[in-house]
Amino acid sequence: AAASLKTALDAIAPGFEAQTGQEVTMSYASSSVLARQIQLGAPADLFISANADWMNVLEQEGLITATSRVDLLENGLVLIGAPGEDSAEIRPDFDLAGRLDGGYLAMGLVNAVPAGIYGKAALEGLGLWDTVQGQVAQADNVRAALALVATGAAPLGIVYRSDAKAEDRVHVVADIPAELHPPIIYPAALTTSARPEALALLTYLQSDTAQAEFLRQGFSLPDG
Amino acid sequence: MEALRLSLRVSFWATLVTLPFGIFVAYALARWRFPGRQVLNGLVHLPLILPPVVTGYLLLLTFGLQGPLGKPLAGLGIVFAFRWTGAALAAGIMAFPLMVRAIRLSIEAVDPKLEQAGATLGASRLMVFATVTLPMIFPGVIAGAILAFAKAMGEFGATITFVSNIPGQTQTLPSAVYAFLQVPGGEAAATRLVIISIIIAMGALLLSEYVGRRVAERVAGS
Amino acid sequence: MEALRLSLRVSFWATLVTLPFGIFVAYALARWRFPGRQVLNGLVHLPLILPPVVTGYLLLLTFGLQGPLGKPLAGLGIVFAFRWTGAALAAGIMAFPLMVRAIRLSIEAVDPKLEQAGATLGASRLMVFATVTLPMIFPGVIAGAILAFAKAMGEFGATITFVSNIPGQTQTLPSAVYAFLQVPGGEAAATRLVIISIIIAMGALLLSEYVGRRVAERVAGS
Amino acid sequence: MSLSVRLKQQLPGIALDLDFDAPSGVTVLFGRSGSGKTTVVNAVAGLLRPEAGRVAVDDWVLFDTDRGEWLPPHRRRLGYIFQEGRLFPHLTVRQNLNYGRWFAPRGAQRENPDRVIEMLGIGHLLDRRPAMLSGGEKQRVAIGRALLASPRLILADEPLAALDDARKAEILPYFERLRDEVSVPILYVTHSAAEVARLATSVVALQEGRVLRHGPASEVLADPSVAPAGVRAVGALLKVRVAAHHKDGLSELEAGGARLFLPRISHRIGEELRIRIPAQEVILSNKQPEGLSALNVLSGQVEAIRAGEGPGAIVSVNTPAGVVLARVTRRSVAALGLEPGRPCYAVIKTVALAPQDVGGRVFAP
Amino acid sequence: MSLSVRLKQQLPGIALDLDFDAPSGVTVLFGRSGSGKTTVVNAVAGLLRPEAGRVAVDDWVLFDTDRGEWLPPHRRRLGYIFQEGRLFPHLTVRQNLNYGRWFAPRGAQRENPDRVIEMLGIGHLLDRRPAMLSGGEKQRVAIGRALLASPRLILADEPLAALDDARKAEILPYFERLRDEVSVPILYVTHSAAEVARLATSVVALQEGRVLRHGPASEVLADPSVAPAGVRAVGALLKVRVAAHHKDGLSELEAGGARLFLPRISHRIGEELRIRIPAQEVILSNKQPEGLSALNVLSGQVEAIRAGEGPGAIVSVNTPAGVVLARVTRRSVAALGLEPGRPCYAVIKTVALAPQDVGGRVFAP
Ligand SMILES: Nc1ncnc2c1ncn2[C@@H]1O[C@H](COP(=O)(O)OP(=O)(O)OP(=O)(O)O)[C@@H](O)[C@H]1O
Ligand SMILES: Nc1ncnc2c1ncn2[C@@H]1O[C@H](COP(=O)(O)OP(=O)(O)OP(=O)(O)O)[C@@H](O)[C@H]1O
Ligand SMILES: [Mg+2]
Ligand SMILES: [Mg+2]
Repeated sequence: AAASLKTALDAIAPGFEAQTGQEVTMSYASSSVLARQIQLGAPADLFISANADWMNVLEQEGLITATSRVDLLENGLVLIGAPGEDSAEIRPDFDLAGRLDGGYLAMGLVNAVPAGIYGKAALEGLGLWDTVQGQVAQADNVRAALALVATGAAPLGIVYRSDAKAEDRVHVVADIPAELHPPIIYPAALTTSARPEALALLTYLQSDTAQAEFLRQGFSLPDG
Repeated sequence: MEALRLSLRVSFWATLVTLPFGIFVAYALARWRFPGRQVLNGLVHLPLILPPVVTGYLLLLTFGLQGPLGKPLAGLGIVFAFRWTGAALAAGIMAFPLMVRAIRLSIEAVDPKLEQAGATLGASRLMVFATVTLPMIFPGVIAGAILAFAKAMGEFGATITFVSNIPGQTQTLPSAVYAFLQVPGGEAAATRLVIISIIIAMGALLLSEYVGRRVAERVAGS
Repeated sequence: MEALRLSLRVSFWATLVTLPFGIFVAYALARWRFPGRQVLNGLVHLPLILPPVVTGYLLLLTFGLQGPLGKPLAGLGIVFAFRWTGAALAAGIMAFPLMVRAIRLSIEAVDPKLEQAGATLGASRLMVFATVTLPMIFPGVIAGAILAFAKAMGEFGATITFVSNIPGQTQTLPSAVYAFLQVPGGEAAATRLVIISIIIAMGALLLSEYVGRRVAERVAGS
Repeated sequence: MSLSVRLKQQLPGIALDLDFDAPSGVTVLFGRSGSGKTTVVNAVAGLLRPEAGRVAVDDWVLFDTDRGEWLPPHRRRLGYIFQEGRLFPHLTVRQNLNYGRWFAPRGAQRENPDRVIEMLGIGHLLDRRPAMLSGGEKQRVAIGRALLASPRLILADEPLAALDDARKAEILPYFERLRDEVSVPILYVTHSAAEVARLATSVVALQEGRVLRHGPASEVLADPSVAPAGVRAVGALLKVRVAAHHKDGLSELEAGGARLFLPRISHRIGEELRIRIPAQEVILSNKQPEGLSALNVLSGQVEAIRAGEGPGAIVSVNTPAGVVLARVTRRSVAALGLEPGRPCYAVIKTVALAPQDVGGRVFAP
Repeated sequence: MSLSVRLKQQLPGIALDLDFDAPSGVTVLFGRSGSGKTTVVNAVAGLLRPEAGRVAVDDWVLFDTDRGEWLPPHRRRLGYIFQEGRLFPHLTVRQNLNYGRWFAPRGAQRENPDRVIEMLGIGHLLDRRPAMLSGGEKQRVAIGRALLASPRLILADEPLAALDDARKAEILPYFERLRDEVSVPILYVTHSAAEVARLATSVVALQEGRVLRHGPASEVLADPSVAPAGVRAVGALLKVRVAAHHKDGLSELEAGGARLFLPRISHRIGEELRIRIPAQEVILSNKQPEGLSALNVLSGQVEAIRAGEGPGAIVSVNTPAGVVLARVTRRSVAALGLEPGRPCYAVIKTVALAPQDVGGRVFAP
């Protein structure tokens, strides 16, 4: 599963194991790494990606059972800042550059890491991208971007809501409206070589117990 | 802690198994002139230059279940993919340049006149190596091994790319740290792991220093 | 290619600036006995043992704009955060243990009797170092520098964590490779970059071998 | 067993080009610093591969560039005592001494280690490492290491240079024994005339990489034009037989009917020896000398007078004991009216014939 | 300038505990292998920090453990010729030679490099590196390096051991000149009696880390009970003046009215010298000898007879030139009826007084 799901899945898995007596083995890494491993024959049963792209690739290559694919979770983006930072509302006239005051805006890699891609899309949607483009510090993942803000290296950053929630040293300055960027979806699917028990797990992840845990961690559920 | 035990096992075997190769390659690079010497030299350094992710990916391509080496080896019952052996392979390959460099430097510092003296006393090339060169480069071998071990303990990029991050199989300490760092609130757990790995590595380091110094003193006298 | 130029600059400066420290620390570890020697030794090896991300994070905490060292240094106009200097700092620190080990091994191989001879001829400790020890460890210094350079060229985890990835400022070759690898279909571009970095590093390697051998030959005669 | 050496090798300093056959026994390489002695020894040892040449002990060919033969050093069964020690720093003295024994073939004739250790006086050093030895101690261990390797060929490059006279006097007999009893060929480099006189079966004098003079020790040493180690080395070698040991600490030797006295030596009565009489030590007289402290007077006839450089001349005197050389001034030659055919007496101090100059058993040189 | 040394140091092999004051000039350390010579030299150089002791040249204190003084080696202005060379392998011969000069203070009295290079015969090696030199060449470069460092104190540990006699004869005068003209104190280790006789102002004989005998060279050498380098070293030192140079290549010396002839020496007429007459080389006679090739006859009286070990005895003869020692057999002592007070003649071969035994200018030893 994508590494960002670790806390949630670690909390959910014991429930599943208790219920079914099956043992679950988790492997957390970045979606791209996992996808490549599956391409090269990794003995995985269930793949939960942090974005749709890699899942699409696997689906095209026939490595996952297309029918089992579900959009398991959704997430949102937030603009974060240091604890004292005033809250604001994201609008096209939002003076992001002014707020940065020469500092950097921490994001994921804007053309590689999903949170970065989505964040860039949102800023472009607002017409703010051009004003801050030169001041974006791109981290290799969302947690690193978060750390930049948390340590005060960057005054503001754009990260997932689920990440912002767990960090005391940052403060959510504004939610970024979901319509500004493509939906942030965590698709899950069974691989073609999956053992039958994997389906039970996938089902369990969509159960109420599991979803309550996801919500507690700051994820949201896809509509429908 | 499972990740710790695994990391130790992976690093230990990675170091132990690569050591003979490391010594051999270092000796070849230091003492022999042969065509392709520079190619070998470059190859050995490759894992140092490449981003670990790339190394891991290349390993995956080569030693993966479908890889040109992975497949026949799997037929022989030697499977690297998604096993701890794969983690050891990745760690060993990543650590190899460090090991070779250290040992090679030591070999170059051994006076060939002593090796000649061994030969005049009837020792064949192999015996000269075993009785003169090897004991004299012992500090270098220790240094190489400890560098390799430390590197193996810290190796992450190639490992996770090659054999993923499977608890009990391939989740080494650094992978576990990575996993903890990826999620909100995992810092405390990550810190704990980091401290453990520091303690272990420092222990190994001190031990190696101690052994190395004992040997050096024995040789230098006083 | 901008990332390439940057990577070269970062690696070059990282190697050059750390070299004097590396030599000094290696000398201290090899020749002096002082309290805290083992602590220093451990500290030097730390970046090797720690996952790069952790090193990067520690750097961020220390040398970040708000960090205990970063803040006063910024007051002096020395800013690491989000600058290529920061990338060089990260690369230098990551490469430091490799450099120190190689140089230290060489120093330990220098016969103190020659240093004594220098002293009897009127050379102070510093002059003995400059005229006897340093020239004699030249191959080790070269080896250390090349290891460090290669490592710096390949360094990624600590760099991106510390100074992020700002095109033109801190986007080194490995960061670029990483970015390409994250998106489906980026392999071709990544491969191109990897090949470039291999060529560069091999070039440096060959050059260092050549220089090292020339020096060794000059010393050994024939 | 004879050693034959032919070498051609271009070095930065000199062009080595030499060829000599040495009979059984000790072949001494003699020559000034930088004349190529060590290079020759290294070529024989196989540490240097000469451009052209051949080295053989009898018909055991060590290498032959013409026939493309090459025996690697470890197959040559050597006992090489290096000019610079080359002890293994990581081994104790005992391990250094045993090193060659590990590799000696099973059937090899073995020296008794205790005997060698005792002779070298290194018994108290066995557990030390070379770094903790003095210069002379190192050299003695190096000698022991070579001797204990059961060598079939001994190469000794100034083995005794770092040692005091007393120690030398203890070790020299050992080389003599090797030469005489074990009959291992020995190639021996030295600058010391005393060592040459005592050990050498034949002498090869080198000069700038070439053989200046080569022949039996007695001939080369008697030739003042060579005098490779300076004029002091000139002297005659006489074959003698031990005739008696006297109570007052003197031994009596017999040579062609003539008697010679010298301080007590340990050889048995009847044993044949050779003895060196340095030209330096011989006084000539044209009358039978009287009232002199010198006990040895040999009567004979002047055979030849060769003027050397400087004010000196070498007078060879034919005595019943053999030809004796005397180094005197030209002024004395004139004063005594010496000329070929004239009878004269050679006076030799008893103590001038110290045991140092007494060699081992006699071989046809 | 006098050198005073007091040392205490426990080594694995031996306990060093010695104390000597050496007058201006050359102090020779003498003693068997492993007796502690190099250790003493290292302590003077500051390469070893003894447990207790004091070393000073006049009132220039190099170290003094009581007063806690310690001058680091590089401040001691040394010219140390090591027993094992220790050339810098990464520097050429020329750079090795110049090394000490880089660090010598500006005002220091400088040797002329060309002169030193010529004396050592290393002019053709200047651009080589030590690895390409022969053993003796290395040693010569090491000597040059030490001499060219403008030292205020020279430490020489068997500097000439690896050299041939001819080369030694070229280098020894240089040390004499340093002793006499430049008056640099020299601490000199050697096993060679000829070097002792020639250079030594005073001799310190060591045995197992202790001073066995210490005093002016003439005394220590004349004492057969010490004979640190074996009996052959015993001899007398006479003060002489150069009286004339003769056409036939001989030089005439005058000592207390007596005349001595020896092969031509280069010293000027009127110059005062000292000359060693090895006891070995002296023949005694109870009549004025006639018809002998030996040109030097000194008449005198027997002063004392000391029986040595073995069959020999040392007879000291009081002559106008000074006390001369003769080593003869006890049998001869009896035959000639020698006893204290008896007149007798000391016969010395001309050539036995080779230039090697002629020292430099005379100092009060
Ligand atoms: N580094 C050392 N550590 C311990 N013992 C030593 C060391 N060097 C020498 N010794 C011992 O101290 C004693 C004196 O050694 P030293 O080198 O002073 O002798 P030396 O008189 O110079 O002898 P040589 O004529 O053989 O050079 C010897 O018994 C030797 O074994
Ligand atoms: N490794 C080398 N490379 C080049 N030239 C060398 C080398 N070793 C020695 N030489 C030169 O070759 C010549 C002969 O050297 P060699 O060592 O045989 O002399 P040697 O007779 O043993 O002298 P010594 O009595 O000084 O030891 C010398 O002129 C020396 O400078
Ligand atoms: Mg030689
Ligand atoms: Mg010594």
